[in-house]
Amino acid sequence: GPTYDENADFTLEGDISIDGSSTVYPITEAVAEEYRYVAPNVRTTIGVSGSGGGFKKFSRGEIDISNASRSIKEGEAEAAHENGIDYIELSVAYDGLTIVVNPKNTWAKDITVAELKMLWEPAAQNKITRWNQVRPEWPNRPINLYGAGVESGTYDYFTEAIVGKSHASRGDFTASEDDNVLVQGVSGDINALGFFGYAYYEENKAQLKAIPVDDEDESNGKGPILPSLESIKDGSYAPLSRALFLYVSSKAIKKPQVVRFMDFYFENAGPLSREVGFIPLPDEKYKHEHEKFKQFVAKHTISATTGGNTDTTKIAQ
Amino acid sequence: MSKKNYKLEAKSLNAYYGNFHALKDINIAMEEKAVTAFIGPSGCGKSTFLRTLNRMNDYIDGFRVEGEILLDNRDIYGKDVRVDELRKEVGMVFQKPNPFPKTIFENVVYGLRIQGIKDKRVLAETAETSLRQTALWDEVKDKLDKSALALSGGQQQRLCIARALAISPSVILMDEPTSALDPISTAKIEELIYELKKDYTIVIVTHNMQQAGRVSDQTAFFYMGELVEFSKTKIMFTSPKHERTQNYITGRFG
Amino acid sequence: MSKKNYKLEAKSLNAYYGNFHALKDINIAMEEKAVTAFIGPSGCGKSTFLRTLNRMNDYIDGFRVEGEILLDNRDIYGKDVRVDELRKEVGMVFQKPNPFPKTIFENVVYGLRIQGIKDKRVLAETAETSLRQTALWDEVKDKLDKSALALSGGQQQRLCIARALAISPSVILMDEPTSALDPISTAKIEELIYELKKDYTIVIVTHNMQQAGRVSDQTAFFYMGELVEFSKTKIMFTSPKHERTQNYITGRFG
Amino acid sequence: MRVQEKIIEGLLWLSAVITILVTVGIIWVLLSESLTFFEEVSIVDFLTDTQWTPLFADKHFGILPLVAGTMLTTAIAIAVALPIGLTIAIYLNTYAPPAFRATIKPMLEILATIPTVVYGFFALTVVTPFLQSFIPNLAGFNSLSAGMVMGIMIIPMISSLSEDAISAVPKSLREGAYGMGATKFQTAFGVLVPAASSGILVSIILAISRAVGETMLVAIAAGQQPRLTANPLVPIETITTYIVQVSLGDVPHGSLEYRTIFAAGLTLFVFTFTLNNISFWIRKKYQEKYD
Amino acid sequence: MTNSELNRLKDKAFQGFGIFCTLIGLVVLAIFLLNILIDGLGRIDWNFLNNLPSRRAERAGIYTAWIGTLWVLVLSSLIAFPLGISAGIYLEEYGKKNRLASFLEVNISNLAGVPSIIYGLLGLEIFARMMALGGSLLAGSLTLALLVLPIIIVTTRESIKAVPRSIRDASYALGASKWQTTWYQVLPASFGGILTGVILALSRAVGEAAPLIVIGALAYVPFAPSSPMDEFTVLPIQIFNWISRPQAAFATNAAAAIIILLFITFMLNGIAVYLRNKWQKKVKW
Ligand SMILES: Nc1ncnc2c1ncn2[C@@H]1O[C@H](COP(=O)(O)OP(=O)(O)OP(=O)(O)O)[C@@H](O)[C@H]1O
Ligand SMILES: Nc1ncnc2c1ncn2[C@@H]1O[C@H](COP(=O)(O)OP(=O)(O)OP(=O)(O)O)[C@@H](O)[C@H]1O
Ligand SMILES: [Mg+2]
Ligand SMILES: [Mg+2]
Ligand SMILES: O=P([O-])([O-])[O-]
Repeated sequence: GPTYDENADFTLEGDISIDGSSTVYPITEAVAEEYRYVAPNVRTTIGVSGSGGGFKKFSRGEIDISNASRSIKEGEAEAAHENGIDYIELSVAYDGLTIVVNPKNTWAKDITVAELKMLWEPAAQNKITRWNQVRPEWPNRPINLYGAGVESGTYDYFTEAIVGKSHASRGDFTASEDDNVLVQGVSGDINALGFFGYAYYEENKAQLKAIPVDDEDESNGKGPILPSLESIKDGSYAPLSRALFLYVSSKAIKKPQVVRFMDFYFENAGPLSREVGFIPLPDEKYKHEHEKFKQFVAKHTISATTGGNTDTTKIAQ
Repeated sequence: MSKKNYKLEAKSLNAYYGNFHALKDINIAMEEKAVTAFIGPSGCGKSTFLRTLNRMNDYIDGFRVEGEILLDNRDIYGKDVRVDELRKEVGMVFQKPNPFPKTIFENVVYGLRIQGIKDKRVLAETAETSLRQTALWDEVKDKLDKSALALSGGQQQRLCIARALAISPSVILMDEPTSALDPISTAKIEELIYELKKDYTIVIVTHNMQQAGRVSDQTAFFYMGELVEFSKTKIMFTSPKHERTQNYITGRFG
Repeated sequence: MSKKNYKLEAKSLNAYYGNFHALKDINIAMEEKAVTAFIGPSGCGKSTFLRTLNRMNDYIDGFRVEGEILLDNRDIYGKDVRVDELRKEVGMVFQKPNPFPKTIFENVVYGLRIQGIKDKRVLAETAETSLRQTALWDEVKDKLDKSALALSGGQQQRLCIARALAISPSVILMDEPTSALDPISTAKIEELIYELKKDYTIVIVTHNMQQAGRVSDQTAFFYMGELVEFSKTKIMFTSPKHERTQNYITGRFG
Repeated sequence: MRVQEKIIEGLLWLSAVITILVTVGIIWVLLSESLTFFEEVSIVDFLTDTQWTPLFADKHFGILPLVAGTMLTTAIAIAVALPIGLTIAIYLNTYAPPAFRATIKPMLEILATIPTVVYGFFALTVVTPFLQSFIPNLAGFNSLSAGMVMGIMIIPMISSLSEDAISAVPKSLREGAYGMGATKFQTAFGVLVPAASSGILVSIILAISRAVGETMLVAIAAGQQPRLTANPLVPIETITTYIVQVSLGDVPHGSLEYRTIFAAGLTLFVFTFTLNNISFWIRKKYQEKYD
Repeated sequence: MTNSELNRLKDKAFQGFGIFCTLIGLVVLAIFLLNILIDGLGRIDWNFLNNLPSRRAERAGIYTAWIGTLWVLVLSSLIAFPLGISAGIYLEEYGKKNRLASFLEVNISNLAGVPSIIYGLLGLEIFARMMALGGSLLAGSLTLALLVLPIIIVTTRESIKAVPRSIRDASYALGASKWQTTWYQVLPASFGGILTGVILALSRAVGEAAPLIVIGALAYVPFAPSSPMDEFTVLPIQIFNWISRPQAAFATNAAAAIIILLFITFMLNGIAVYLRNKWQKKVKW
């Protein structure tokens, strides 16, 4: 059988179910994997339904934690409240949505936001199908698009930032919730152009080529800018950098294994998010988020005390 | 026919395979503890008749009988008759030896096992008795737990007879029991039939006139689904009433 | 044997199926434009011999021949002989009529087609000639484009003969060509054989003594792979040299 | 005793009848979800719209792109498997020595027992890169390599079943042709193949049905982009891949998205059901012909 | 004459082509297996079999996957074998040649041709949703059980059909009932054939991924299931997951897992072939 950490807590038991963003998945996966050595008897499952899919389940109370690459929407929040679920949003890392092409692509050296809009907006469907339609200097060859699936926060964010309207894009591209599929698609297709979270680019640098994006706004850096640790941190990689979140429900924190998991998350998110290719938050920010979480836990333990059964409260106190 | 008590009787028996009229108004009465031989050209209905005697044809789609077959004066096609009980009373031996692919012992006691008898002593005793009756005991007593399929054809056929005897029937039906065997095995089986008729009523179908002559007390000659002639074997073979019988027996046709 | 020129000759022919010695040292010489009948009990090697005459046995695994078969003095098992050419020279008709599941016309011209002949006129003419030769023309001329399978058995067999004639062979081998047919069809085929021998050398295997007597000029009697007797049919049927032949012809065995 | 017999017979009957329940279950599941789907989406759009974008803001529900993707991979697979499979069948039947045939046939059948994810891996990591070395425009996901590998996979279906059919042609026909001086080649194509045509047809139809329903191979190697194209070099999406793709996202029950996979499934089922019934019908008819 | 030469040429050419095609199949198979062996063999070790999934390819193992596969095999066997064998017995021994029987026959032949993903949809709606089993082992096993049912029924029928009439006659003649005859004679005599079919069914089930993905089997299940209600993953899904990861190290893992999967599949098929041969030799009626 597998081996465990020497300080492992074998008394901690039960399930943690996590679902949602594929962008956040690598960090959460890494945390969960390390957590396994600490709490070997806790069963953590992580799904990849995209931020939207995750929120749907989260607001129905089917999962404990939702990975999200965007904030919860009004509708989703309402649904959660209707089901008696209170939640907290916690930032865990920064991401820069990366525009990638095949390494053999010699012509695409940069791209402007306007060009991206022209390429991705709904009107482009079945019309903009060749590289030279985007920029006349580019060769007359087909352009194959790969992008995040519609349940994903990445998709929402990208359409919002580029097209100007959330959830509006052309429909004739390879859309997958699984960013690995996109990486594979772009890395095997000389005519490809795609976008996905920075971590997937970092992990697969050898098979991809990122192209710098120019938002034609001098105020946040001049000319085309590549996503990198610095440009994402300092906000010059606009408009495609963003924060990544975890959502934890008020029901989930009644489970000690979830609380311990979240503690573990904040203790380790910095190095782990770096390891899997994301840009960590500053340390004080992690402390701050952790504190926020602790207060959330405290609040719900107290509200349980006032509103609930006194016997169990005494034990809890 | 006299009001004598017969072991097996058929009264106005007609049998059909679908539309095909295989047995036509058969009337026959067979005596107890005697050997009756059925003879006749191929396809005349001998096997069909034999198999109606223990209702083996029940499973054939479209087969049906009219008339009566009386076993000890009771109609075996009657409503209250249970086929499994009937078959325990009327055993059967087939043309090709058909031992089960099991041990010799399991073959002999199969009939008992399915009756739910589990007592080891009873099983062993019955097996020995039956195998002795068929003169097989000495040949197989050391390999009762060996597969029956390893026996020779003649031994297999005697095993099948032993298997039939083990559930102590009173009638034994045999459908050309020696036609697949060599002359020596055939002789052994004929001998056995001669022994068995002391205790059992035996009906045997045969294509071999000499065999019919040797083993049977009475002979029935069938032709195209009809019972042409039925009489004591000696009489039939020396002075048959019908020309057809005569022709058949002397080998002029069939 | 004299130094006469024969159409077909076998010299010290031995044939084997694996280890089984099917033909034993056959020596025979058949005249041109004559009908030779092969007779003998089942399994004696008639078909085997017939089929070595056009090397139809080539495809049977483990079959091999020793000795020579001369067609017009040329060994058909010689190195430079091509089987397809040989078969065009030596046509064959089988026991069961085996028309291809195609139209009547396509059946007749099949041999020409596979030779690559495409000229419609040639095909049509040959078809008519062959069908006339087999007296089938009037019966089928209005339905040449109908399936050959719709013909009666006798017509099918004549079609198969017509098909063989269409590639103008000089020898025709027939393996019990009428055994699957009714008497009327048989008579027609026998008549046809009689007609054909004006132009062709014919070898026919038959189980029917009367047929051998009626159609053949010479007869060969085989027994257990050996050629027992070969002579003019009239002589063979009236005064056979061997007792076996005598017994077989009069139907005392086989 | 009799009662026990009856009970046992009843249980056995029940087991047999469960197979009907399975069919009923499949049809019911597909139909009931699809009916709700068709309340929202007109069936005319479903059958005629040339775009399939049910997940996007601008929703289109034309199944044609998925059908086209399915047809394309199937056509490529059959284009590979039919000539090769049929040639193998004829070769094994008329040319190859019996001992050779006896060993080769089961060896080829191994091809059909390999799990299809494995073929997907093969298509994606070996065949596509290989093809890209001389078709530079070939995308990483494409129907060409998926179809070709699927063709390899279904070779044994065609070769084995066709060989059986050719063996069943009466020997007399074969001899008739040889007797006329036909070569093996002429005998095979002029007589045997036509005579065995129904059996060969059955094998082809079953192979098509298998190819249409194949999932993991195309999901891995053919792409996830529904588009109405006959171009084998670009990513496409098959009906089966769409179902897998949506399932991987773990669709919430009751959503329109959830129902699209049933509508797609129904389409797939109609195809394979029709094909299977045609082959069953041909088989029945063909058996009667030879009996 | 030229025509005849042409014909012979065609004949020879086709023979060559025939050999070529036969070899293509085998050569592709060989290339394929070789490729996978080269890629993956070095990766297989004790840890690979014993490790939980991991984001780091070198540390990842197939422990949960093969345990899940084992569970699924056992559970779906428990469901499918009794059902399939009973149905086969009914159709061959009991079912009269009536309308129902011929309908059942068409129906089973149809079921055998239904794509596996459709079974997935059935399982999703009936087992996962209506019976609320979710993406559990039980839901997966039920789905696969239905999937292999036609295979089991068909092979059961074939092997029962091969038992000679005379054995049944002998049993009936000794007073055995239909069920006794079936149970004591027909089934033991056809056991080899049935077992062969059952193993072939297992080898089919072991390679299926699509229906399990549809009912919601998860890729990241970092624990071995311990009850039928647990979530699970199986080897083909684990392979699928690794294949879809772009990093080369995961492709190596996929190849290694494929070797294990192929080993299981080939072993099952090998056992089936062995049993078939052994039984054919042993029983000669
Ligand atoms: N299952 C069946 N279905 C239809 N007809 C049958 C069936 N069994 C036998 N028959 C027909 O019934 C007739 C009598 O058959 P039966 O087997 O009783 O003849 P038999 O006298 O025993 O012949 P043999 O000496 O060849 O065993 C035959 O014409 C046979 O074709
Ligand atoms: N393909 C074969 N393989 C092995 N032995 C064969 C083969 N064909 C025929 N034989 C054997 O060769 C012997 C001669 O057979 P052949 O067919 O020539 O006899 P036949 O005289 O034509 O008999 P029939 O009158 O029954 O047609 C027989 O003993 C037969 O069993
Ligand atoms: Mg994403
Ligand atoms: Mg996603
Ligand atoms: O991170 P997403 O999977 O929601 O794009």
